[in-house]
Amino acid sequence: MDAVTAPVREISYADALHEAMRQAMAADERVFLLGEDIGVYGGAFQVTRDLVHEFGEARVIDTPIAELGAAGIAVGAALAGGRPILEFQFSDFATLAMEPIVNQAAKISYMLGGRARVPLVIRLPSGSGTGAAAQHSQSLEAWFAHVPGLKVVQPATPHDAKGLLLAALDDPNPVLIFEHKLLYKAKGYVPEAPYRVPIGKAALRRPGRDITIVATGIMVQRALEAAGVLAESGHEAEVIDLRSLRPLDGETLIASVARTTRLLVVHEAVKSFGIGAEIAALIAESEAFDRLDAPIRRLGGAECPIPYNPVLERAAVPQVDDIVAAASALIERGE
Amino acid sequence: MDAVTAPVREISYADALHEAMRQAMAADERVFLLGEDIGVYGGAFQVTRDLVHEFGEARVIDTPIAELGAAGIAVGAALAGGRPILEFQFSDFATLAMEPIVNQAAKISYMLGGRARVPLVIRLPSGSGTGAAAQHSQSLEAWFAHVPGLKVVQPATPHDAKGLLLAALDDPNPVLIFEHKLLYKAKGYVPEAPYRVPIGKAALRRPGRDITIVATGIMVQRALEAAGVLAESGHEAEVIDLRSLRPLDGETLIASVARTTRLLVVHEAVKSFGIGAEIAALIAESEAFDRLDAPIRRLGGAECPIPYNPVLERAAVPQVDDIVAAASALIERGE
Amino acid sequence: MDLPISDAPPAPSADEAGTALRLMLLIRGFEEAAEAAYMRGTIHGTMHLSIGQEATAVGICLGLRPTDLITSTHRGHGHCIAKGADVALMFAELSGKEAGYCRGRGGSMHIADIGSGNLGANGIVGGGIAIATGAALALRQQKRDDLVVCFFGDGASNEGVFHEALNMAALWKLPVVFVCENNKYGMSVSTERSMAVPDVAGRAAAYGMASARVDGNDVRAVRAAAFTAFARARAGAGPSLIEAETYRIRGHSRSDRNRYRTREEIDLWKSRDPIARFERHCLDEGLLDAERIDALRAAAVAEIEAAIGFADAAPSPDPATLAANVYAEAPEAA
Amino acid sequence: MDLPISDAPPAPSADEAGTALRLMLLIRGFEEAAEAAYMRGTIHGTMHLSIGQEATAVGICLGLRPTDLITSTHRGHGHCIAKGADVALMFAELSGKEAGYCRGRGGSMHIADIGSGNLGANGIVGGGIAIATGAALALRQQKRDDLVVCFFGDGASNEGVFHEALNMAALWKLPVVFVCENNKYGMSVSTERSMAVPDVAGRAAAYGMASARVDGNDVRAVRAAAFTAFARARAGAGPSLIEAETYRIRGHSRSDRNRYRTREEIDLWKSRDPIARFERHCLDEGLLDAERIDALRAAAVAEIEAAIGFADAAPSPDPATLAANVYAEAPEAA
Ligand SMILES: Cc1ncc(C[n+]2csc(CCOP(=O)(O)OP(=O)(O)O)c2C)c(N)n1
Ligand SMILES: Cc1ncc(C[n+]2csc(CCOP(=O)(O)OP(=O)(O)O)c2C)c(N)n1
Ligand SMILES: [Mg+2]
Ligand SMILES: [Mg+2]
Repeated sequence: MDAVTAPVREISYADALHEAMRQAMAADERVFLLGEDIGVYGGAFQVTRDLVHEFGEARVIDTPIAELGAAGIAVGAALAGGRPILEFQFSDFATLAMEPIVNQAAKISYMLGGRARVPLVIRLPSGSGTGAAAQHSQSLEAWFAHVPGLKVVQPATPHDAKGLLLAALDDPNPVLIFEHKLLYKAKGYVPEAPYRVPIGKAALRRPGRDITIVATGIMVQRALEAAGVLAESGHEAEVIDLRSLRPLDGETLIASVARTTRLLVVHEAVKSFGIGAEIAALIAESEAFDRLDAPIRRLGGAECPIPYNPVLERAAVPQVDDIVAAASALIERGE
Repeated sequence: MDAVTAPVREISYADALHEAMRQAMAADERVFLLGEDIGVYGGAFQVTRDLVHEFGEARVIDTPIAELGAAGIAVGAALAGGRPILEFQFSDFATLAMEPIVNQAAKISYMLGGRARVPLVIRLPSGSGTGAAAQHSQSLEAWFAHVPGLKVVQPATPHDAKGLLLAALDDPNPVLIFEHKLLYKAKGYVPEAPYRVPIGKAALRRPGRDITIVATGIMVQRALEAAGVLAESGHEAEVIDLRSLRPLDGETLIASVARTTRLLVVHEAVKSFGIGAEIAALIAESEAFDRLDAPIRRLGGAECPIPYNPVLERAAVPQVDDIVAAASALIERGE
Repeated sequence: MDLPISDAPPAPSADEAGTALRLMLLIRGFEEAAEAAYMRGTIHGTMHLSIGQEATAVGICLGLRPTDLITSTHRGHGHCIAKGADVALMFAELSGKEAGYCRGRGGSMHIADIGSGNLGANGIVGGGIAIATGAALALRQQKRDDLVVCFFGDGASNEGVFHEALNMAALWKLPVVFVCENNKYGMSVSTERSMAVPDVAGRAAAYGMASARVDGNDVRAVRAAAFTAFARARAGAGPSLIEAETYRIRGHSRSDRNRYRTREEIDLWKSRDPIARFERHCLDEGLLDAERIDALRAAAVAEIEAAIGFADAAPSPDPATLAANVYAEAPEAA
Repeated sequence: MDLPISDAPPAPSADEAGTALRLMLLIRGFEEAAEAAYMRGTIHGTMHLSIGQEATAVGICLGLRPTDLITSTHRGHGHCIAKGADVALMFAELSGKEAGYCRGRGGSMHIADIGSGNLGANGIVGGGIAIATGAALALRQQKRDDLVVCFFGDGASNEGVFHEALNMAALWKLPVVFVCENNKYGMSVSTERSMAVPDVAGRAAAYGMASARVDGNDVRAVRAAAFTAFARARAGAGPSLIEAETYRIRGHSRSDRNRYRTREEIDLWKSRDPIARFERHCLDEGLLDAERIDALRAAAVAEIEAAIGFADAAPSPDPATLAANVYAEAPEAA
């Protein structure tokens, strides 16, 4: 809510991440950055720009193009007392580094009986909309949310981008931050002083009584726009920004759906076996099940890779009018 | 059903896979095997034993320990007209090869506008129960089921192991076969002559009217045992073996649940964000939703890595009594 | 083991010289036109231009047969043209049109022309290295004496797949030739800052593989190294690694601010332009005269203009076909 | 670049020789006891024994400080003991007991002893290579002059992570020493069938890294190479690669049928037993006398027997704690 009501210093999502890293590096010399072209180049999305000039090449490390090795190095550094922030240039490239993330970082604390920890932060620019085609546009967050030992967040606002990144740095566990590329330029209220947004808590972005729309990442903005349109026809949609996928804030979701009696989940990732499935299942298993006045509905990416052609690309992921249509159908069906 | 009613030549799951590969290699010289220790050693689970003696080292290729390269090589060979069958020694090691599987094999047909195809079969021994601990016991099938362009099957019987492997070899797309290690020694009816089991069709293993239990892999056997126990207290459970995760046989599932009005999904993989979530969501979105007399219930792996200690290991995944308890609760609740 | 360039090919004939120059001019023209179209807004997304690197793509592909295969990279327009693609269908692809090589689904980073033996560009750095190796394995299984050329960059040589695939290619003596276009940078990171050794060719020793380092801006030097490597591959003597030293004149992609290199360095390399250099050679050696060269230039310009016209006029894909070709149909069905 | 063994260490003192022999005997005793317990059924799952390779683990760890770190492998019992772990807590771990180093959650493939600087065995071949490199980066950031030793096998040197991590370690001159235990096989595949070159040490040249190939069954030769590599690492001169030639006497794991090697080969290597060999040396040089050696043997036997007794008597984990330690608690909270 703060993003709506608080006094205003508006900066972009990219600047919020930049500020969080800058403040963390100034406060804790163990914190350092590892990634491709994050130094003089400033990162493919300019999120780390100039940090190398302020903190030097020893703490803003351009790696060779070697995602598997870089991720393993980040795990080892964290294990030995460092506080690495690893940037994948595109989340798609994490497909080269699943081994150290999933077999090592996620499991070391457990496999060693709690005698070691891997405080590692991984930043993953993801999503479509840039015309970069199938290998630079994926939304793979569901893979990581399926892995015990990892924490997974998906900030939808500049405020949460900063607060979740700082919270991730405090966390003694590996935390993955999925950042949607189209959000980097989005502006919003961001307090200058460091603050934390708790990992594992969803945010109520708009209260409503007729339907609960649960959205993540870029879809939060679209869901809010859709809620505005729905309001014109007298339908009050409640919009919840999931923020954290693992741990998942089941309480908030169940309470909301029990109240509104309808659920629409919206994410950009491919619909089938996506995170919307877990949310739908969670509700279908919960006490909210008996309160449902309509079937649950999911909107997700089309069952295809992201195409290059911009018209097709847009058609491959949910848009505002898709959300409006799906929500209206559920509300009417329930009436 | 065939596994139950047909005449009997009973062989093991491992032998069924072996026979399928042997018949395919004899029938089509383009078919070859690629993997670690699949030659003289016969594969970690002896599934490829002796094939190198029959077909030679040119068609049963021991790779160095290099999963990423081997998977990429398999993709390239398939693209250029070969018919590789790639064996990962443990499915956990596919974490090193997500890039060629997900970015290349799954997307090439689409990215190239249908002008190329990748007929690739990948075998992945998976699951827990062998005391091999966290890095040799995972069930990661949900990751692949989330990727358009891939097909994913999980045979639960020797009959389906052979039939699905032969169907996968006929398929012009990449097909992943998840084989549970504890099933390799399981015996069942397997016709000697080559046959195909269609990819994308679930199998009704036991008809029943009170509840639908959807299970995969090793859990199918446990679900059938649970159904036997339930029958003693007069509860008739219908057991469906999913067999194929992508494509998913929604029709069969929806029809069954609409009839029984109750759904229990059981898999070994970690429960949250697992394949059970997709099945629960599919039903919660379907016309069967209105027929449900009880909330949907999922049983899956505990939210932790697989531990080494055998008692803990057993406790980490659903067992027969867990299934009986969950099903009974749903049935009573509905009554 | 050094690749013996002793048994080099005969010097290019006038015809071959004409072909080489024509292709280099066509690549240069294509890149400049694509850049202009991007500015105009008729091409979106991003693109990686190979201006200044034309001699490598052409010098390698001159010695290839139509039935030989190549795997290309994100910087692949030159490879695609050199292997024999139609620039009109390429421009249509970059314009996202249904008539494009990938029906507008792939774009610059996934452009491919299976018909002329190009298995495709790749959005993943190093993504083509193992694919090329596997294709070579398939060719050998098919008892063909064709080979596969694998293009990749200096940055890609730091990826693990380079190590895994080159080891297997050498171990199994596969008919594949690895061609590293060393343009000094992987995006913003110079080879000095990304590699613990001065050159990529030296890494071939870790696989007992023959290698050579050549001037990538000299189409004749590249052609000579390729000639030897191809002969070895076709004879079953195994893979080779050719490192071609060249330079990318433009930024890495459309969003590059060149913060990591100097104007002087760029100007120095501009003075080594591979096209001007080869033209000079052809004139000096009397291989081609000025009129012929002018005619080739004019033809390239005309071909590119026709390509742009074709692409602009071509229809976009029908959104109803969004999910077409996610899965290939069974040959039976097809 | 060859690792200069010129500035080798002084010959081991009687004390050091005693320590070396004690550790090798303890490792041998542990492996044999673990094997027997597996047969008895008190240890389940699988295990990878290092019988015959004791001299490498010991020769390397002799020169390490308690504050130095190591990353180990699936064949890691020897590394763990040589770095200073308590065999009782190790045996308890292999027995799946709460008192084990990993509270029975890790077992043989994940055994670790953070206290003595062992960051852990690894179930993933090559899984420790980048972790060791990253740990070395952290040590340097902490301005410590400690170093990290990374153990891995010949088979692991074919994994891409070997290439990526060694390149970065050399590029950044990190205090890490890569120790390849070349026992001729990666499971069933010989180095001749898995590597296109005869040795792993030669691959260091691809990273401009110093390297040495030593007799891994000669604890003194291993110790000497380590001495030089450690001095370089602590002095900031960068990483080294030591290849120790040795042999695995037992099968790869409990399920190995030895189909891929000959009895003769195994017998040949049995005749090169590193323990018998070092005992002979100590007697010849008068470093240790027969009584001392017998005493060390007896002590090792007693220590192992005590360990087995401890492990057998120790309680199993409480099933209610199944999901404990999946996540570490915040230091604040802890
Ligand atoms: C696996 C992977 N990592 C990073 C990137 C982002 N990226 C695209 S091109 C490039 C530089 C590649 O350098 P090089 O291999 O030398 O080729 P060049 O661009 O110089 O032609 C990078 C880092 C990518 N596409 N794929
Ligand atoms: C990534 C990965 N691939 C394969 C395996 C299966 N595996 C375990 S040990 C081993 C052989 C390793 O050989 P080497 O590195 O030489 O070590 P050694 O066993 O000889 O000590 C294999 C293939 C694994 N554990 N991890
Ligand atoms: Mg480059
Ligand atoms: Mg070995």
